Amino acid sequence: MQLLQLVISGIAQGCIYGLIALGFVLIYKATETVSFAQGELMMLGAFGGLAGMTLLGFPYWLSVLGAIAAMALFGMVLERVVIRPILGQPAFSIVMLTIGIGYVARGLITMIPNIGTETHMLPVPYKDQIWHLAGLVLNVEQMVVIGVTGVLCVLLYTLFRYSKLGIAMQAASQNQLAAYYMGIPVKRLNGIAWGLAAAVAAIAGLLLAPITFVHANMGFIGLKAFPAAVVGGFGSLPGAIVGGLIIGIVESLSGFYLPDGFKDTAAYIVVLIMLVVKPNGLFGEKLSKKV
Amino acid sequence: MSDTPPPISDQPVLKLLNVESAYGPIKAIRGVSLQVRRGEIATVLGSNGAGKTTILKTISGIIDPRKGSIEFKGSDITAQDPAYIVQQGLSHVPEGREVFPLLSVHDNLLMGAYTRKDSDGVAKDMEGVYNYFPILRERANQNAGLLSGGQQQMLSISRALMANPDLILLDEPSLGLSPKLTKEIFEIVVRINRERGTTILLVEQNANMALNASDYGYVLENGRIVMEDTCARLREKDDIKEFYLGLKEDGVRGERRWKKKKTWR
Amino acid sequence: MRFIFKTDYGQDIRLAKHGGHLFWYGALMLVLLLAPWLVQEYWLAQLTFVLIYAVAGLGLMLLAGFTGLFSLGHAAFLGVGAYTQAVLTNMGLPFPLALACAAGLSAAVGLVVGLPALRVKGIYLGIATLSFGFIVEEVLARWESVTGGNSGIHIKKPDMFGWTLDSGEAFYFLCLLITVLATLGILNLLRSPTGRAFVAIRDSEISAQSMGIHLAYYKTLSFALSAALAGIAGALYAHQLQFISPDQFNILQSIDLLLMIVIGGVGSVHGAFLGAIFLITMPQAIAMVKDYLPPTIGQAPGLQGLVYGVVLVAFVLFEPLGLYGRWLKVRTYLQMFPFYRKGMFKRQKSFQKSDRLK
Amino acid sequence: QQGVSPTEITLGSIQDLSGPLAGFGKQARLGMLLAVDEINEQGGVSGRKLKLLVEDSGYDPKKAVLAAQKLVNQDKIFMMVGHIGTAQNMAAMPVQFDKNVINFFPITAAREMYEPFHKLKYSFAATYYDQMRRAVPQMVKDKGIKKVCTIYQDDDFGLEVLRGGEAGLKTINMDFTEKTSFKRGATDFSSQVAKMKAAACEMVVLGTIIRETIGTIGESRKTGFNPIFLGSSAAYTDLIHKLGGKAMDGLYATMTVQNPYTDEQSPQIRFWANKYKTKFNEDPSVFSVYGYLIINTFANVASKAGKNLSTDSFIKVMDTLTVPPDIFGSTTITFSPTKRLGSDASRLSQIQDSKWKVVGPYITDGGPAKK
Amino acid sequence: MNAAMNPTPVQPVPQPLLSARQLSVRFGGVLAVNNVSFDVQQGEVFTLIGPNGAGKTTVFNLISRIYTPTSGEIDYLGPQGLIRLTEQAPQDVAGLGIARTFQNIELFEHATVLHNLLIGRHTQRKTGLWQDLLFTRTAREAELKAREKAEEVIEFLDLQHHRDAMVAGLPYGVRKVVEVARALCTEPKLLLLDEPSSGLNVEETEDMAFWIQDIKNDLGITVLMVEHDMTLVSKVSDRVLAMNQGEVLAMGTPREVQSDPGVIEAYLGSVDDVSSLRRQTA
Ligand SMILES: Nc1ncnc2c1ncn2[C@@H]1O[C@H](COP(=O)(O)OP(=O)(O)OP(=O)(O)O)[C@@H](O)[C@H]1O
Ligand SMILES: Nc1ncnc2c1ncn2[C@@H]1O[C@H](COP(=O)(O)OP(=O)(O)OP(=O)(O)O)[C@@H](O)[C@H]1O
Ligand SMILES: [Mg+2]
Ligand SMILES: [Mg+2]
Repeated sequence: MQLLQLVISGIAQGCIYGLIALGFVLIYKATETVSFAQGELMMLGAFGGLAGMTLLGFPYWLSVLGAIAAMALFGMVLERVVIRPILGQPAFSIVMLTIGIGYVARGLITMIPNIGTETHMLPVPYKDQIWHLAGLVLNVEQMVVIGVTGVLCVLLYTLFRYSKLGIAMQAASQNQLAAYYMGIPVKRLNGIAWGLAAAVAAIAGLLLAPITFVHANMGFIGLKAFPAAVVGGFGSLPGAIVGGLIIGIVESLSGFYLPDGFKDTAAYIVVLIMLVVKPNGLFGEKLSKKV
Repeated sequence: MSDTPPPISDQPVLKLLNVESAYGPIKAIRGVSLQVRRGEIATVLGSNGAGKTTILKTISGIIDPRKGSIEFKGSDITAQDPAYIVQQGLSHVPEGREVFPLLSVHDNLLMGAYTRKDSDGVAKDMEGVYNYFPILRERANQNAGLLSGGQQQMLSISRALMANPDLILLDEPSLGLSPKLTKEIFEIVVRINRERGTTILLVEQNANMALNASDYGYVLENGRIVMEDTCARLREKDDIKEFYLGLKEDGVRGERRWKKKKTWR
Repeated sequence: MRFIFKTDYGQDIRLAKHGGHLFWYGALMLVLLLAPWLVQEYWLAQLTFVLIYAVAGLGLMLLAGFTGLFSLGHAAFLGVGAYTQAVLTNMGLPFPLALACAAGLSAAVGLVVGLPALRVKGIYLGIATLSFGFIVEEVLARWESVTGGNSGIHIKKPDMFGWTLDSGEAFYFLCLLITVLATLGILNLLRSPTGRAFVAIRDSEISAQSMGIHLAYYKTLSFALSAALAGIAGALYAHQLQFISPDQFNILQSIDLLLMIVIGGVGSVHGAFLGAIFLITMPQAIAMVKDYLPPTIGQAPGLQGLVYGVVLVAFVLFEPLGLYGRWLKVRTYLQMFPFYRKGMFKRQKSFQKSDRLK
Repeated sequence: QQGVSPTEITLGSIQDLSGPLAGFGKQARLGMLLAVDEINEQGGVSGRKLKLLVEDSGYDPKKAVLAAQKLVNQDKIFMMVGHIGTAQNMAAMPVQFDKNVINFFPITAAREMYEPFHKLKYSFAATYYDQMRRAVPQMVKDKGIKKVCTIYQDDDFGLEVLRGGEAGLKTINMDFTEKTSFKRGATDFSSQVAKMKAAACEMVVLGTIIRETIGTIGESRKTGFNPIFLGSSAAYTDLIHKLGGKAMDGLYATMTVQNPYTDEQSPQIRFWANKYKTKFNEDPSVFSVYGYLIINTFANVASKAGKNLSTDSFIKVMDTLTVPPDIFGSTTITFSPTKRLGSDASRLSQIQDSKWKVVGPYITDGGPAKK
Repeated sequence: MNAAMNPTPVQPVPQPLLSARQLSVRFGGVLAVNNVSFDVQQGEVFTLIGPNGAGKTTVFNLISRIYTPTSGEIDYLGPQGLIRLTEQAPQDVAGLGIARTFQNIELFEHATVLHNLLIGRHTQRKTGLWQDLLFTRTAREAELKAREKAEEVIEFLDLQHHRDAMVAGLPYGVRKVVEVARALCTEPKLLLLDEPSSGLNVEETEDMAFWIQDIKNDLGITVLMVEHDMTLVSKVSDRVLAMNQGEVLAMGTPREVQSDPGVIEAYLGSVDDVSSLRRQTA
């Protein structure tokens, strides 16, 4: 029972990692870059929802949808203003750019008087609800995360696997020049990809808010989502979820059974082991250049 | 070719006026003017580094020209976004294949038809290119990056055909293809030109093939057009024969490493 | 424009390509040597920090700029160096010995980190180094008997066989000496087969291999050298700060190091220095400017992070080649002066390609 | 004397304005500003106006050193006041001490702020160590507790709490039944709580700050684990009940000065709190009070040092100083040439109906002090 | 007189430089190379031809150890005697005197031509890490030596114009030559050329033919080449191996192979008359 309960909290936490990792993988698949701003976008999304609920006084659902839509728009604007001008530069430039964006987002939020430096609570309808199931305690907040994560994963998977749009995004990321030759509107797709990523981040932020509260530094949890994405294989959406779950469960169990310190480094140790055993992650394909 | 070829109209589909492109401080083409008439196959000949690829890249918007203008189907496409230009009905088979390495062959072809909305037509054309190159059908689900060089070249050409364009820019289509396939490729190119009336601008090192398949030719040297004429007449010129077709009087360049200067009479 | 008439191949491998080089770098050295008498103590301390970070930057430049392996956990090496130095110095080891140990231990750790680099690339390597950084930080925090854990440790002044460097000037000269040596070492590497092997690996692994370059060896070597330099920088850092704690070597520090080389200009030795100058003076500049801003902005929390981010974004957007790239353009402009043409530095359209296949 | 001119005294402070503690840093700064303005309005200290320069360390020791170098060597401050963060102080102090600049009342309750002795170190707050060393055994005795656990943040702060707790338990021949830790910024405490629950602890000592306090208690309540929670003064903030809601009721914390609620019973605190709120348009917190008190104490001492204010004259006054309790309920603090911690006493507070209530007198080594 | 006109019968050399025996390699469902055996004699130009996807490049990749055969082995007469090549590590192949070029061009894009060539000198390096770090006299001399050698190759392949140009900006044809130059810089005994003439026009292909002949005759390097240009093949090769779908189709002199009906059917087609492509109505 103890073990089961631990595993369940591990799964719940893992889904959070997985959810954030989905955002990384999404950006990666569509643009071959790694967005270090994903955590900050998540933070912005949560603040957006908060603003909707407290400042504007909207009901919960409206605020949530509004925040997601606003973030999607924001993602596209972000792409248009700062990412598009360097489209085509080596991926590493974009990585640095996203780090910069992260700093700016955190700085801006912190600068809002009276709000930025505080920690806030997002009033969600399911706050603090609990289900009891055969002696197990299921936290509704966490169950919602699990559910939404699953749905998002399926949606995104379908997008990238079967839709022309999704395939075109991957094409553009693999060979931008060729994508132009095919008449693929690389810039617009990039915009859509960033919009999507921002929306996914907003969803993650809103789901996370009841659990971790809303504050300027909540995006740092993204650092744990990286290992999740890597363990699953960076280009794989289901991998992101599985990776998240593995890390969540390992963390939870090592927190209980191993000495202190292991819980916090468990994610990173798992990554290192994974990279040695299976360098491309669980679902990543082994890629080699044919010459 | 027994079918009656569609007539070449006098009206140019593509018109370059005094185009100049550069890579940083290096000017690659200097004031190139050329036109391709609807329904014809035109070719650009030139040695290594003459700027052939640069011309094609400038047309499809991959490089912005410093000077000059490019007109396609009557409207100005100078320095437009490449995606926009392709949507106007121009497709480009780039030098060096440029496939999407991690997409399957099938998805690569699908991307070729990205600008098209008619899924029936796409399916039909897909069938068509599979018939031209059966190996592609066999490998439909394999990552394109794992194909052999020649197979990738086939894919690259097929991908351009999938767009069902009005004008195809072909940059060295025979690169790395076997002699037999080279001939087949040219037959396909000619057939598409004849059957669909697709206009074609061809850059090719295999001048023999190019001059035979094309109607009109330009000779490019150091970024400038030094000669243009119908292919029938170009084939007769001595310089062309000597430098591009490799037909020369015996002994001129037998054992000796002695190069005759081109004079462009 | 300067035209150099070359008469022998030796000219191409000489470090100073012409008299101008000699003159300017000589002048720079002179200024640096006279700095303690020229600038105030405060600026001298900043200069010392710049030198320390430049050493770390050189290491990271070698790894990221020349070998193409991006490390997101470089602060770990800095930390290993700093802690080794602190522990050994406090045990009474003379400075040079402690420094050698710091460099050596960092290099050894670098070797270990280099091992996954043999199998993974790109983002995977980034995450591997990131993970490693976290683990090292955790070890520093948990191994209390040696590192003092989270309370951190103080470190004594550097001591060389009875001669204690207790003034800021003396320590500055020490840092200057080490920086110059490190720079020369890197420059030498870059003009010799080892450096070329690094560059080859960066551009194409497969053909580097077919040229007989042992990928595993050179990648780990690059990691080890880079880590050794970071370790040396860490040792100096420990002396300069006199107090170190594990959280000084966290992910933010690693990111700072990366920022430094990106802003300086990836792939140039100058870039490491320019980046270090930037990294150190930036917060100071913000601190100075903010006193003149209206308090609602100038004193607002978060300003520093914001400015930091904006500058970084601006750099990547407008000068992806970094400060050094900008300098090259200015120089070319000056040299060409009346003949400068507008389109010369117009950025080429460029197109990204998957670096999953390399 | 550096930092003292005929018309002005320049003070420096380093706060976290962009890092994890930006909220506290900001409040401390505003509290200081309030005091500075009040003093300057009344003509300053012995005719000299106070000038306060605040730098941002972002809670990064390296930046703290850079900032200290700027303040000390460039801006030539007279004194460093209310510098936040332990590691930051540790890193900055050598810079200050080289220039004979006092480290005055840093906002951190670590023992290193007055130990080992240095003539330039002054600290005012009861350390986490002392807080726990006294409060834990007392709670154990009062409530008749058999098993005590602790969860602490794995950094210098958390370790101080842990050690204080351990030292306190030792006095009554006990030890922690279960010790568990988490990393700064952690959001998931399930396995730690499970561990403590499995150990059937009746009391949990919290080496946590805000979100971690709420997270731990929330997780415990959800899983049906309801021990007594005891936090340090780091958890004594109004954010706990504002964010955590009802679940936080019952939490004990050690503290000295009271949180200045704007609807506080005590009219003086209420007046002060509202003044602060009018001026800065936000509610004050204990950190505002710290900042305010630090500057006031400084001004008090400096004015006693009189016209020829210098580091030495300041120390001279300081070392005979006794500050009586103030409106916020701090205890009497005293200094001497060998005693550099104002007071090591703290008292207990509890959240009742979503508000902190003081529930006990100051505890010193002899047990609860008699008022 | 050139080789194609009068194929000088190659004296059977007892010890082949390279001999592949029953090589097979399978990628998933594709049997890329199927039971291929051949010998390359010292001092000859040996050419692989075959339709696209026949497995020619794969054979090269097997020799340079990028792939490991599913079965079969390759022996090579290295400087220290006969070696089982299939057991060597990929990076050691160059050291054994085998250099190659790539079909899709794999140069170090962000370096100059000269730099590329100097990297090619890697197998000949004389200095260790410390010497490099301190740039000792030995290192300096080795550098000068390497540079001299690179200049020889530059001279040989007429690359003077491009010496200091970034590879990224070179036209396709020049890059092909730079690849050959880089391979020559390793001072190989066996040179593998993968479609050296693709992307070159007739005139440039002729140059390439001369160079290959010089490489063989003057530098004494054995050449193994993949090529589709039959004019070049007949001009320079001593022996030709035709492959199809991973299997050997024919082997012999260029003329023999070209007249093999199987080869014509699968590979050559009826190349000669291309006038049928012309537009009939003028
Ligand atoms: N990216 C680049 N940067 C700098 N210069 C370039 C670049 N690409 C091409 N050039 C230069 O532009 C000129 C024309 O090149 P282009 O590729 O158009 O030649 P080409 O005629 O297609 O040659 P090839 O037959 O070899 O393909 C060449 O001199 C080349 O050096
Ligand atoms: N790594 C690989 N994975 C899967 N299939 C491969 C791989 N490498 C080669 N192949 C397949 O093996 C076959 C032979 O490829 P190879 O590159 O050797 O052909 P080639 O003879 O060089 O043809 P070309 O003349 O077109 O270059 C091709 O069908 C190719 O798709
Ligand atoms: Mg070209
Ligand atoms: Mg091939």
